[in-house]
Amino acid sequence: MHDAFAVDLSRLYPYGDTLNDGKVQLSFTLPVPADERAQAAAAEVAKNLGLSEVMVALTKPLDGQFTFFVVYGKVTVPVDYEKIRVFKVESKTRTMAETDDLIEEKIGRKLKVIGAACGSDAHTVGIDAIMNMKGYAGHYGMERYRMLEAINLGSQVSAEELVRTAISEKADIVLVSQTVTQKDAHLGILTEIVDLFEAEGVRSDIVLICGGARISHELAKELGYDAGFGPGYFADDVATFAVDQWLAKRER
Amino acid sequence: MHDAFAVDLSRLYPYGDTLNDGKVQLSFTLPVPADERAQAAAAEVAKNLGLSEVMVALTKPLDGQFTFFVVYGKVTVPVDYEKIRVFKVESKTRTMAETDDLIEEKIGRKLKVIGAACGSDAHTVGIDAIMNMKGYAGHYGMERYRMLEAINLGSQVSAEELVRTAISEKADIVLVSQTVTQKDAHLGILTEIVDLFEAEGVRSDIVLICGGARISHELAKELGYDAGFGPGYFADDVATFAVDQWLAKRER
Amino acid sequence: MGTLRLNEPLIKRAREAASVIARDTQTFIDQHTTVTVERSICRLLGIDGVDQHGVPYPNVVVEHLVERELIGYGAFNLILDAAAAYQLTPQQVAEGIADQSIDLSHIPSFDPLDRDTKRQKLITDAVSRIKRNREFRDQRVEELGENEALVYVIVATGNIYEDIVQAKAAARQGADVIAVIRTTAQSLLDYVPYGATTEGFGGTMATQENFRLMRAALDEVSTEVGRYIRLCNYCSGLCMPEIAVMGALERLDVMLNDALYGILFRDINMRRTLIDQYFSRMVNGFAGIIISTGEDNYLTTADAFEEAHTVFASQFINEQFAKSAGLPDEQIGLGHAFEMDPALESSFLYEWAQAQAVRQIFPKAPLKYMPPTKFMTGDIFKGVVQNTLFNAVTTLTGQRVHLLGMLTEAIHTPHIADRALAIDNARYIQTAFAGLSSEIDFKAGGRMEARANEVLGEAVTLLEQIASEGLFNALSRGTFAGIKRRIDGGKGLDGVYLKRTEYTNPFEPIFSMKEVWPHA
Amino acid sequence: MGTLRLNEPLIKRAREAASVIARDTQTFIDQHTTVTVERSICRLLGIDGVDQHGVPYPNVVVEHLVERELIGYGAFNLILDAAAAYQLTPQQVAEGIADQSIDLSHIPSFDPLDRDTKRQKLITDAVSRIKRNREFRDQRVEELGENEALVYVIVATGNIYEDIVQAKAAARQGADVIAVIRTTAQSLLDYVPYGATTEGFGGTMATQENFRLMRAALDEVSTEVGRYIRLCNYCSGLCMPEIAVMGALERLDVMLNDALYGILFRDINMRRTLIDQYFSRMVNGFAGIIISTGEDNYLTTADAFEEAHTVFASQFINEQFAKSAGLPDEQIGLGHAFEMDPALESSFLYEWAQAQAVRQIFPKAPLKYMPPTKFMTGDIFKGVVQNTLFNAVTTLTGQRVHLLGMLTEAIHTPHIADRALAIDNARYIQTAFAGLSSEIDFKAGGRMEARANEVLGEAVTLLEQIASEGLFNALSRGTFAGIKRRIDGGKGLDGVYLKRTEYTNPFEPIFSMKEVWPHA
Ligand code: B12
Ligand code: B12
Ligand SMILES: Cc1ncc(COP(=O)(O)O)c(C=O)c1O
Ligand SMILES: Cc1ncc(COP(=O)(O)O)c(C=O)c1O
Repeated sequence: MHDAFAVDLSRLYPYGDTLNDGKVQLSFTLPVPADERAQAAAAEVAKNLGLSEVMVALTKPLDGQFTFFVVYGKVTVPVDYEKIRVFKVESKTRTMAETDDLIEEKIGRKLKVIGAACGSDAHTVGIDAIMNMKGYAGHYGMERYRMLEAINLGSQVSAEELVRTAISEKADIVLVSQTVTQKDAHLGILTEIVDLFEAEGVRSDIVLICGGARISHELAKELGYDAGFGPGYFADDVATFAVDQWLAKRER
Repeated sequence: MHDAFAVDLSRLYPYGDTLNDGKVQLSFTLPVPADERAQAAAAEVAKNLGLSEVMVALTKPLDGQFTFFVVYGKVTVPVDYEKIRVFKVESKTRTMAETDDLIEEKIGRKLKVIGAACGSDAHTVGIDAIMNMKGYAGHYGMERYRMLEAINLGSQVSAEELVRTAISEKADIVLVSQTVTQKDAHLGILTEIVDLFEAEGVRSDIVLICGGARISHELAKELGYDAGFGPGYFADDVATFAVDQWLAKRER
Repeated sequence: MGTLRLNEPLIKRAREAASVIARDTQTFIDQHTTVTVERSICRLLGIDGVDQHGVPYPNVVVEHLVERELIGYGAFNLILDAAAAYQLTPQQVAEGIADQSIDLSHIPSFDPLDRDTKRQKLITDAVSRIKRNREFRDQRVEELGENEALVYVIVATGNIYEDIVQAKAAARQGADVIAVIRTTAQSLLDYVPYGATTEGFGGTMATQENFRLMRAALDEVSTEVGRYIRLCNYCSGLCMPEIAVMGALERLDVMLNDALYGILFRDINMRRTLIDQYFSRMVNGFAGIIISTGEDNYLTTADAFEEAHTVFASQFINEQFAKSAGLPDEQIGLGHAFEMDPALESSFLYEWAQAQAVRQIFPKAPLKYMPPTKFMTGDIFKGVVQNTLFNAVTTLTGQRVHLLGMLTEAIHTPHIADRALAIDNARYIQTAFAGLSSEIDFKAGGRMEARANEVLGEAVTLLEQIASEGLFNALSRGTFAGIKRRIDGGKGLDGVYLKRTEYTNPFEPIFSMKEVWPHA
Repeated sequence: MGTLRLNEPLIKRAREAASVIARDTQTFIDQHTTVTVERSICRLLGIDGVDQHGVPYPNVVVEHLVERELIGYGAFNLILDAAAAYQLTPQQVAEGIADQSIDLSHIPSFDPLDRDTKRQKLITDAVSRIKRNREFRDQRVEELGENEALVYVIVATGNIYEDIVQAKAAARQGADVIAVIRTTAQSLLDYVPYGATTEGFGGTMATQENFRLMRAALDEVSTEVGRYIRLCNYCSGLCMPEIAVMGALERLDVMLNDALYGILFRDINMRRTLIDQYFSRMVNGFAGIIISTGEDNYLTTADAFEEAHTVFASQFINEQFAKSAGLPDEQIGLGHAFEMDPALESSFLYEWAQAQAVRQIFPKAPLKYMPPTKFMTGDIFKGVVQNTLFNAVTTLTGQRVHLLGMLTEAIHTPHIADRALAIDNARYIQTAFAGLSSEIDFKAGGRMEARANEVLGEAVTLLEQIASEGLFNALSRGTFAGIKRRIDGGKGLDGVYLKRTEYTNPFEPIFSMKEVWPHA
């Protein structure tokens, strides 16, 4: 795979300028004044992380009470890359036309999609990217799909409102966007939505998907969603997965 | 010492935006293609360092075979700052006038200083900063001292030449600058100089000091120098230490 | 300084259209009051604190008025009546309402002369406290001096005490303005929380005590660093005017206050917001507080290149609303932002042209220029480049309030070092670029001029259309940031009430400088 | 593009003085040869490899000539005589000298006609190999195209194989020129090491095999990325002309080659260097290699603001020396740098003015512009800002060879990601600034013009003084970078020899284009 050397994937190290040199860069602040002692403390932070060849490249006073450091060091514990299993959405993305044709052929009617930024979250750009006609970064949104009927409820939508609307509109697919994750702000609302769908007894009728800048597929599955999409995914990826999942649900 | 909270110095953690949140930033490259698996491997590198709440903020393909990551995480092992003892040059820096007066009064003659960038090192800006009349960053160099006679041999000076000149000129203080430290390029020449002075039996007659961007006092002492000065030190610091040391040697 | 040759007649038309828009809306505003306007009057009268259920007394009083359908008379009148009748302070009146010992629909008779004295005293107390704050600020700025461009950073830990640590650190590093970001969704609360707070998501509660603590900390550090450090918070959401009052009482210096932000970005009912912003701006104006408007938000939502004209249009509207609330140009801090996609060819030209045009169109405004946020990513190193370019444009065009970009914008609210690095970046550019703008002329008829005039032309078209259809209709069509809001949709419409003819708010004429106080 | 109104008469005077300086020195140069010039001729004749003691055959031959005091005749003559006498190839002659079977002071008689044929063939072989390389390069550039500004990065791992990995990665990320930095102090070796090497300090050995390996790798990646990727190395130190020959044979594209660098920064004897650079530049010129000069080094050593005029002065001198070696303007890549202290007020103005002036004074030169290094610190985030400003000036002034700054400059030779981040930074600026320089005029009579003309004036004064005292004396006074060098001091003077009247170097007239080859 590599030009000039064979990487041992079972013992993978960071690469600075030499295979397996393990070099990493670190920066952090300590709440102590900038002096030799602070610098030594910074080196110790790095050593406690198991780094060797620690070099404190910057010791910068912030305000007299805090000191900022840039540190370089060498990772000594390898990663077994071969053993890494990732949670990822496995479908191979279809184009809009392909998905539309598939729905037409296999389902024969439009699927209804309902989406919103929920709870106190007012970040709409992410959900708009997935749903709006014009899409994002050159990727059209679901409103442009011939065989999807996309309803975007906007932002700050409560769990009750979302679930109520999904039920009354007989949604096939529900999309939940969460952007604010500071202090785990997203966990409560995401859980609440799943619980409400369960309580209403409709969880298994719908494909339930969440997304956002700091949402991973792994986390989504854990919380009871069918999938989770972070940055770099667009309507086509989401539609592909959602339709596959819808069909799979019908099989069962 | 702090405005609003008491830092527990025996259990010191990095500070992101909350006391003891332990937040650090990390960046490194792995020699694998950028995908979910690489990202998981990056998270594992961070976890292997003992970091918790690991967040891979950037997974950036470099050339198809390498991937660059920016990661944030939380340090969980504190540093006992109270126990940290640092090697540092203890003298309180005198001004040029103070040092000159001290030499005049206590020694009654000019001290002779010889300096050079040694071995294959051609970086002169550091030694010039300490020695040249005009100094560096607003700090005058030793040539401006009334009671120092400063001879700057320039760069690429071999150990033999330095030692020979120091002896023939009857130097009181010898300054060695080393800038290139890649692959420990500096260790050989620094050791050779000490060994030669020892072999000539004059080590104890001179104050021997080294310096450079990546030279610490700790390292200098280890190698047999009286002191080591890194960035942020200027002629006044070095002269203060050197004269004190010279006087201390005479006592003995 | 090099200038762009802008199409002056277009600028004139834009201002005229905006003034029509503001005037039309004003008719509606003048007829109404809201729960929070009335609560803000309670606060001006010294009503503060919470009852045994934790409900703020201003809410207790105004809910009482609403229940009894008395709100159309204005809280001021009724509180004063009760104060005169019971010989109580407004605070005691509020407490009486809370423990149900007082019912404002049944106030005993009182001595009208005594009421007048009380009236005079209550107004004087409130007004002079705010005046004193203003004078104190002016004096400190005079004594300590200030930077030409005000470097503005945010703190947002959620914990006011932690915020203070970071705010002081930032001031020592060189910041001039500290903005305490509010916790997510506080703006949807129809009350203002009380006391010092230590928990928040992506920001800290705006409470009067938090304002006080931070202002005190900044006063301390101002003396230490020898610069007057300004404090900023958000005059927005369902409690706009109350927060304006809190800011006036606690000597905040800058407040975000936008006529349209709450409607578009918090789905607050448009009627409610427009009424609220009117009184809140009067308070801001009288308190000598610089307001900042939120046009930057359009560009974080819609495309910054394509929607540039909506920024101009909204700035003209915000300007006119501010003027009708009595704000002088020097306090109207119109907002704009550096938010074009870094992948866009020649983006720097367009950003520079836009920032320069705004500078020229609103020459006296203490413009607030916002850094890149939307296209910031986890690539913190690229983020530094984006911020550097932003700092360059800010410095080249002499923006007054220079809001700093954080290299970790896409990741978390700023860590202490993020802020320090941002300040270093900005100060470095200010030093390196010192004097540069006077060395540069824009090519006559070049791309930068063409771009600025084109955007201006689009803004005029938009403004004239809004003027003809009315602001409410325009907002319901999705004019700004592509967001559509129904006239009777959104939060807070139930807090809007028609004024009765007996309605009084004695602070309005004073704050809007239509009346001189104390009366001669 | 906006231009500075420079004082044209001053530019003229500067060129005249520089040409006097070069002409005076040329007299001395023409009378002498050096060991490395002779070794480079050996290499042109195909002598390569090392003897059993690891000594390169070119050194074996030339030491033999020195010992026998034959070097004044020129290696070419004697090798050819021996080749004719023994009917051997030059390589075999060298091997014969090594095993002592041949002594060039006792060459048997030979057929002069045969010698002539051999002469013709050996010259043709060498010249046509170099010509083919040049044509191949031209063709590939034609086929693949190239960027206007050549983004230049270094690799410096010490291990040629690791260098290759990184060079290819850099090309894929967008680099146009890859420079392989040499290991510390190779320049002080009076021989060129042999074969592929895997160890070095802060750089990799310059060997012919390393050149070949890297060139092959870059050819591969050129096809892959659809751009011709240039290879650069250092034509400097005690083996300048030999390395030039190696570069010509292995199709390097850019070589650092400065008339004064070795004297000032490696303490190589000035006579030695000036002779060596002359022939090395002829080789570079004929091979179609762009040379880069090292004025940037003055600014890393002395203060960039105060010593700016020494850069101009040295550029004029380097230009004249290059011209006398037959280099066309299009291959004279004069160097300069962005090295002012970031703490200096208005530094960006001065840097921009200087870079713009250099661009205008040497309009055809493929200028090499060097990034900030000296004031880079362990603050890698500030480093990104410094590099961004540098990239801005580079782009605004249309520099041809855009050497990228590394955020870790103060720490280590670049890691793979450092380079990628640098390329991203540069490409971002190129995109964002596209077209900007045509939108900007410099204020007539402003600070930038004044600064450029002032520095130019100082340069003229300096050049005229050097012209009057002679270059050797000027160097011994510490004219450049504050470094003083004695005329007979430094390394390598013992390798300088007077030419005898019989001396021949048949490549000189061909490489300097004074003679057309093959002869009609
Ligand atoms: C734009 C923006 C705003 C705008 C929002 C405008 C709007 N109409 O959306 C405004 C200015 C209003 C705003 C306000 C706030 N913001 Co904000 N904001 C941002 C910003 C700059 C960009 C976000 C964005 O639009 N990205 C572009 C979109 C396309 O990316 P995306 O959301 O990741 O979406 C992609 C994927 O994630 C996925 N996806 C997203 N949703 C979904 C849903 C589904 C179902 C699927 C399948 C996929 C999917 O698809 C998209 C395309 O690939 C970020 C910083 C940054 N650069 O990331 C901060 C940021 C998100 N904001 C933040 C904060 C704290 C706030 C506030 C809370 C601040 C405050 N205290 O006032 C407020 C309050 C908002 C609220 N109540 O929620 C923080 C969040 C910190 C954290 N980790 O929690 C950030 C990171 C900034 C920071 N560093 O502090 N913000
Ligand atoms: C300027 C410079 C050069 C100039 C030197 C010009 C000159 N006349 O000195 C030139 C261009 C010639 C050069 C060449 C090389 N350089 Co260089 N260079 C630098 C650079 C940019 C700045 C160094 C500097 O002058 N700093 C300013 C001075 C004032 O700081 P300082 O030396 O730390 O000195 C202070 C203290 O340390 C102390 N001090 C220093 N010496 C002494 C001595 C005593 C006795 C005392 C008491 C105190 C003291 O006092 C000073 C004031 O506080 C650094 C990168 C950087 N920004 O640091 C690279 C750098 C040092 N160079 C480097 C390299 C690799 C080289 C080369 C080997 C590259 C090559 N392969 O060709 C060559 C070879 C040089 C050789 N043979 O030694 C590397 C070293 C990597 C490493 N960790 O080993 C660096 C870090 C760049 C990099 N990232 O690759 N370089
Ligand atoms: C004009 C304006 N007001 C207020 C806010 C703060 O939002 P909230 O009202 O939700 O606290 C912002 C945020 O960016 C803003 O731009
Ligand atoms: C013109 C020039 N030549 C050569 C070099 C390389 O140095 P050395 O000759 O020691 O390899 C440099 C380094 O910066 C340079 O600028």
